[in-house]
Amino acid sequence: MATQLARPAYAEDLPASEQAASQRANGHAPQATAHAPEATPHAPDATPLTRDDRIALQHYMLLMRAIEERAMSLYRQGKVPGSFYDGRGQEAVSVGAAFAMSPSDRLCVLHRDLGAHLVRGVEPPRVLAQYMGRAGGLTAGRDGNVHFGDRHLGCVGMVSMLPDMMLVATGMAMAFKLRHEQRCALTWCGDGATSRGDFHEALNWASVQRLPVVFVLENNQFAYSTPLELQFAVDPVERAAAYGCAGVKVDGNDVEAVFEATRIARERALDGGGPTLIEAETMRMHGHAAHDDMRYVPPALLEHWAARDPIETYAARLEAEGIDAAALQADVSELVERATAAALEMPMPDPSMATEGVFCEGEAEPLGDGRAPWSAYADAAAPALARASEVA
Amino acid sequence: MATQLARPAYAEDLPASEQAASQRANGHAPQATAHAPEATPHAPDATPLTRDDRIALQHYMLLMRAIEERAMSLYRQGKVPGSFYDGRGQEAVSVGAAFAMSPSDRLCVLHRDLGAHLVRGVEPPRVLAQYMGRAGGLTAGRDGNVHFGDRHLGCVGMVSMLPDMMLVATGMAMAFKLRHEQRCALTWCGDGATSRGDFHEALNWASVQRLPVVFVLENNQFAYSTPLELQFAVDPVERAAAYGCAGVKVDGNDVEAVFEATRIARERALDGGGPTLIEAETMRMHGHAAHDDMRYVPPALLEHWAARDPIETYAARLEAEGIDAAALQADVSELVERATAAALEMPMPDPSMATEGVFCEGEAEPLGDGRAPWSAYADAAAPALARASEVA
Amino acid sequence: MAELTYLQAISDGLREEMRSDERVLMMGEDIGAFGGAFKVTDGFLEEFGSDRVLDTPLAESGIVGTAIGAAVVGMRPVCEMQFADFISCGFDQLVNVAGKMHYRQGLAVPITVRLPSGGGFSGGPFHSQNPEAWFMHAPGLRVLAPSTAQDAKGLVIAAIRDPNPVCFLEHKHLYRRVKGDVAPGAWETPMTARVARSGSDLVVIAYGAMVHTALEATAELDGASVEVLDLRSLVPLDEEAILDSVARCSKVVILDEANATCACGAQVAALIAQHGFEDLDGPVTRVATPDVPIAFSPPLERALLPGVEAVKEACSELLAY
Amino acid sequence: MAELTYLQAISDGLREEMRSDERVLMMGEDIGAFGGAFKVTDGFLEEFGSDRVLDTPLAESGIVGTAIGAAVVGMRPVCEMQFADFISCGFDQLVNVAGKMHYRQGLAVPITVRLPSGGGFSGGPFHSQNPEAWFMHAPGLRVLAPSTAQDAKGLVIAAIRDPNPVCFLEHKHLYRRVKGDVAPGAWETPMTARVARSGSDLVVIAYGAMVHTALEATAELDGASVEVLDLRSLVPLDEEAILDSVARCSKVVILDEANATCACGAQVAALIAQHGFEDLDGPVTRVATPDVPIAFSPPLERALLPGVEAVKEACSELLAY
Ligand SMILES: Cc1ncc(C[n+]2csc(CCOP(=O)(O)OP(=O)(O)O)c2C)c(N)n1
Ligand SMILES: Cc1ncc(C[n+]2csc(CCOP(=O)(O)OP(=O)(O)O)c2C)c(N)n1
Ligand SMILES: [Mg+2]
Ligand SMILES: [Mg+2]
Repeated sequence: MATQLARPAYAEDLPASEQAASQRANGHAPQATAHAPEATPHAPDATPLTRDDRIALQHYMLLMRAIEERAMSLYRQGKVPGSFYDGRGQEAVSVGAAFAMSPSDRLCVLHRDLGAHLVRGVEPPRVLAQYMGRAGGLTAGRDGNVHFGDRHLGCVGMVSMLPDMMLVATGMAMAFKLRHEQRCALTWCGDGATSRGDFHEALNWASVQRLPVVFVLENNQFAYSTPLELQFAVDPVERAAAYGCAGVKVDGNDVEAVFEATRIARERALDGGGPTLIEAETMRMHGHAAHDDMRYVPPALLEHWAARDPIETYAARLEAEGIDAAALQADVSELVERATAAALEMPMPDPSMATEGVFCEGEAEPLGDGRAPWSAYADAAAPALARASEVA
Repeated sequence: MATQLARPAYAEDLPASEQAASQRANGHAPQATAHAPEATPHAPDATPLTRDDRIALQHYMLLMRAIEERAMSLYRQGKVPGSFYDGRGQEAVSVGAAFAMSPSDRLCVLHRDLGAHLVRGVEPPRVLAQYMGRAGGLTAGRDGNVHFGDRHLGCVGMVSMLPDMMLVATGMAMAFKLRHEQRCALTWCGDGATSRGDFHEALNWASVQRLPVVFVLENNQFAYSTPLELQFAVDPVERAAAYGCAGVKVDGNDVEAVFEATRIARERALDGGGPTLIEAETMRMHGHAAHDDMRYVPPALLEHWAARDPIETYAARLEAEGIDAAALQADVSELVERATAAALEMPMPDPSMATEGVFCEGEAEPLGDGRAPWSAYADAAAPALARASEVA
Repeated sequence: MAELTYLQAISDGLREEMRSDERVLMMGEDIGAFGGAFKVTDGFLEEFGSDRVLDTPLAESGIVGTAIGAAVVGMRPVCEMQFADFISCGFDQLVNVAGKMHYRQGLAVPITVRLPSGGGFSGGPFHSQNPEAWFMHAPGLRVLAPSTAQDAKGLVIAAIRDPNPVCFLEHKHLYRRVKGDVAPGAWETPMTARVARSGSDLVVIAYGAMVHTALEATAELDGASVEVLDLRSLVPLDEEAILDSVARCSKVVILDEANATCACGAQVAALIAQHGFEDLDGPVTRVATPDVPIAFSPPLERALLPGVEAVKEACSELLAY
Repeated sequence: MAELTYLQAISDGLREEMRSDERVLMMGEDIGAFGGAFKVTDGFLEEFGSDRVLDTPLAESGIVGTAIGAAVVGMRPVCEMQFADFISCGFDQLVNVAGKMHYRQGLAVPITVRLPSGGGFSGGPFHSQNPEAWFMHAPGLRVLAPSTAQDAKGLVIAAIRDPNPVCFLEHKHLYRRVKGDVAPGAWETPMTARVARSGSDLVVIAYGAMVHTALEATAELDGASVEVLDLRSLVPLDEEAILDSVARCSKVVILDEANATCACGAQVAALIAQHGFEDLDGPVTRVATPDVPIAFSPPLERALLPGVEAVKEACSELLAY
């Protein structure tokens, strides 16, 4: 008969968070309250967002936008090598989805999802340093732009080949399920990327094995210059059912809608309900990259979406609740100025490091936990933050 | 503005059949009646099969089975190198689908679809020689088993990597559409092969561009030892609609049902209605290959399908119509004995040929037309047969 | 004669073939409305229409696979990979379907796969690769890698006209940096090597962007007479020209922008070590990128890619041998 | 010590690691209920259960990609390609995701990809390939290719324990033809070369099935003392052992079952031509499969793969040099 994995021996080798998760799954008491939300993974169904949560959502969206705007000006000053890709207009998708994830969940973050990195706890100076290829960037200059993930924060950096990370996230979920852990993997995917085989292999695989994984399809109307109608004849969210996967469509410019869809998908995943494909409809408000003037985009389309800017619409909602959105903006501006100054002081990498680290020579270091600022994870946030600060 | 392709200059370089097709598409009179069915591509809707057609369908199914049985005994005698793969139980799928195709249609034939090769006009001795790696085999010993396609008969031989040929067929259809030709591409695909990315890329691409291509999903319950439930959570024919592709399911053991579904799909393709995914439900009655004892297959499942043997059930139907099915069997047996004798007389290839032909050194030779024995194509059959006999 | 950049020369060659042969069509991501990520096919959609300039879905296996299908029924598809790096996603169709088709069944597959390759501009690990050795190691594929504007045009035309699958490596870093007089009309560059500079003391063998590095590094080198051989075609590899240069110069430096192990340079070195052995007056010296992904940050990238200094040093050392 | 076939030795190594380390899991097509196309994992499903012995969908990119995902969260997946040839369908995940992960972000990817490779039994163009050079040319991948039962066990264990992605080439033609005493328990073979027979007049360098061809061809060769060096590991490549053999023997024949161009043998030849140049008493001689798909029919396949006679001839000629 099959070996029972009741209490995996290898759990000892896992980092604290992975151990805790394994133990919970096996009926052991979690260490203190470090992962309280996972011990009670079912967050309340109604209004799970507090006033502070809402402030946090707006904060991360503003921070993403401010960093990217600042980076674009650094790019124009010749301080960002290569090209520069941003996620303007899509802030709600990355922030909303990441906000629903617990510290021990694992994320593969895409190129327009800076907000997700910020939610997980990546420090702004390191992001700007990353763009500029500085030693203090998240890949120490080895990779550029948003091709990063902070492994200390439970993130795996994307490769350019789209949507390869869907399979990586599926594999993480496979491990979680096999180890009976209450954890979930999440990744994003573009509308263009849906055309590649890996999209199919991931959705099929995750559905056959009912894996705890969430795919957020960031439908921003274009893949570089290619419009949706040249990419697919039928909205790909329709495919979910044909794989045996839950599929939902949300307004990708509504950060709470994205959050809520992700929260529900995560619950489903932890309950053994299998994967979810969430399509978030949004718009890429900038060119594919800094060099792209987007002349192929009908101006009316841009206007339509400009009127639905995720940050502005959310600011109005917050103001209606008595939150001073302008003050949030001011805080963020200052934060980014400080971050820029810090990043600009960081040195370029030492050329002698260029050939280091192709192979892992010692023990494999595990992924750490990310920050999870959602109030439902309040108790979990502290250690993750601490770990985040260990990183630098 | 775009160049009009009203009368492509390159049509001159095409083989006669491709020229004829182009000319028809451009309003030129077809040469004589060589492609009559294509000039009137809409075959009658009711009972398109004559008595002779029915005899032919049974003939090809019997021939496929008899050749494969004979080959299996040659394999056991050590005369077939490598392993040996057959399509026992699936004769109706390959014969029924191929029977609906016109001479100028193009087919990528799969490993369990010997019947399709036979319908297109491949001579039995060459098939047996192919299995035995003889010089007279269709690949002159370079490839084995059913990894062949007779380019003189409008067929492209499969590669092992499944389902790569779906993209090749899609590309053929792309050319047909671009050249405004009334032609269709067809390929088969296994249930297992649906899990690979190329299945997705082909269905999506063909649907976006509404290409004249037919995919016959040969659901024979297993991929090697892997049962359907480990391959997908939802029947893949359900995916067709989510690509924007027609999807139909037929009894794969009923040769007329397969024929009819393919005929309709082909009409749709020629009418600009885009691709069709036909799922033919059947059963692989032998192991994956000669070495496989199929102990993973529940005996009851085999019994269930044995009672629905495509050849036996069709024989009963023919008998009811007054056709002497036993006589057909006797003819085929004799034909295969002669073919075996002929194949056994063919020499093994000359080792000095091993390094020849990796590159095409002269002009690219075009694909020729295949035989199309369906009575609706009657006039077209003669030249194709003649061309087939030129091959050897 | 017009002075064209390397990029313009490729466009020019493609346009010539599109105009003169209606079997030719262009396929790729963003090659139509946008004119291609590097604008190589800018204006093609307007001139030739969307039937022949196909903006495809984001699917490299699909691009290569459907190109093969179109090719075997009489078309001459030219596929663009947005960056050479993405060929990994269409690798199977290329090596297994295209590469083996003619040998197995005598069916030619006249496709050209355009591969904007190479580093030098902070493209990072996924936009800087030189994958040619993978193709060289896959039977049945031709592999071309021009270094000049003239050859870029003549070889892209040769690629399209060749009845075989051709991997056409166009070096991104040369696109706008390299210019030259390019003859108008349609003509082919032969798939042979070219002596970029003749010499007698040492030969540097290179292709693509590295030809320019070789020329610069050896323009004045302790007064030595340094030959530079530009391979241009990697499959077929002009073994005769290589051995001839070695016979005349007796010393050889082989330069590769690709990762060193099993690179094209390794093959050239092996060829010389076997068939040019008696002509050698010193070790067969290689300069190549170490086996490391190409880093993004300029100081790291510079440390990885073979530069003028590294080539100078290798040549000087060998000259002194 | 038990006498095991090469195949049994691999099974044994896998089983040891499955028993001692619950992070290890097996994934692949038909590896569970069927025990694998070659029966390497026969009985594993019964012993370890379907959680750890995964019969996957037919999807190589999926197999490699999900293995990477499982690996980065603490598992040690061992993936089986049903035949090495099918890695072309998972090539992108292997070279781009697995191979570059640690360099880019310090995240280790401890996966083992088992690749039943090689020809010699009429597998034809798609079941006979030796794809190792593709991996050698992709930074960040280890590449192992044992020739004996002992090393097959010790290296598969080393592969699983290594924190990096490892391509493990198990030669199908050795599975049941090669036997040897294999120590019980769990132990690792170092990723270094092994002198399979020592000698002083000439060294034949080989790996995998070709080691046996080399040994047979040179068992008695005009009374010469022929060394045979079994590389065992291609990445890392034991350059020291190679150069040491060359220094002692002065003549070298490099033997490859893979297609010749840019093969492992080309790299070894290039290494010797540069760093062993002064020790050479004759051309660096290569024997390899020509750049042709591996044909199905026995006389054709025999004509392509390097055989005992070809090796003998190359050695004799070089000895006489
Ligand atoms: C496999 C692959 N092919 C090509 C590219 C080049 N490329 C980079 S982004 C992009 C468009 C992606 O579109 P989409 O998936 O919609 O994501 P978006 O950028 O719109 O967020 C393309 C074609 C790539 N990254 N990966
Ligand atoms: C890409 C790929 N991976 C693995 C294999 C090995 N293989 C050969 S046939 C087969 C099963 C195919 O199943 P299915 O698609 O259902 O076709 P069937 O043989 O049942 O007709 C497998 C796994 C292959 N041919 N191609
Ligand atoms: Mg998009
Ligand atoms: Mg099947």
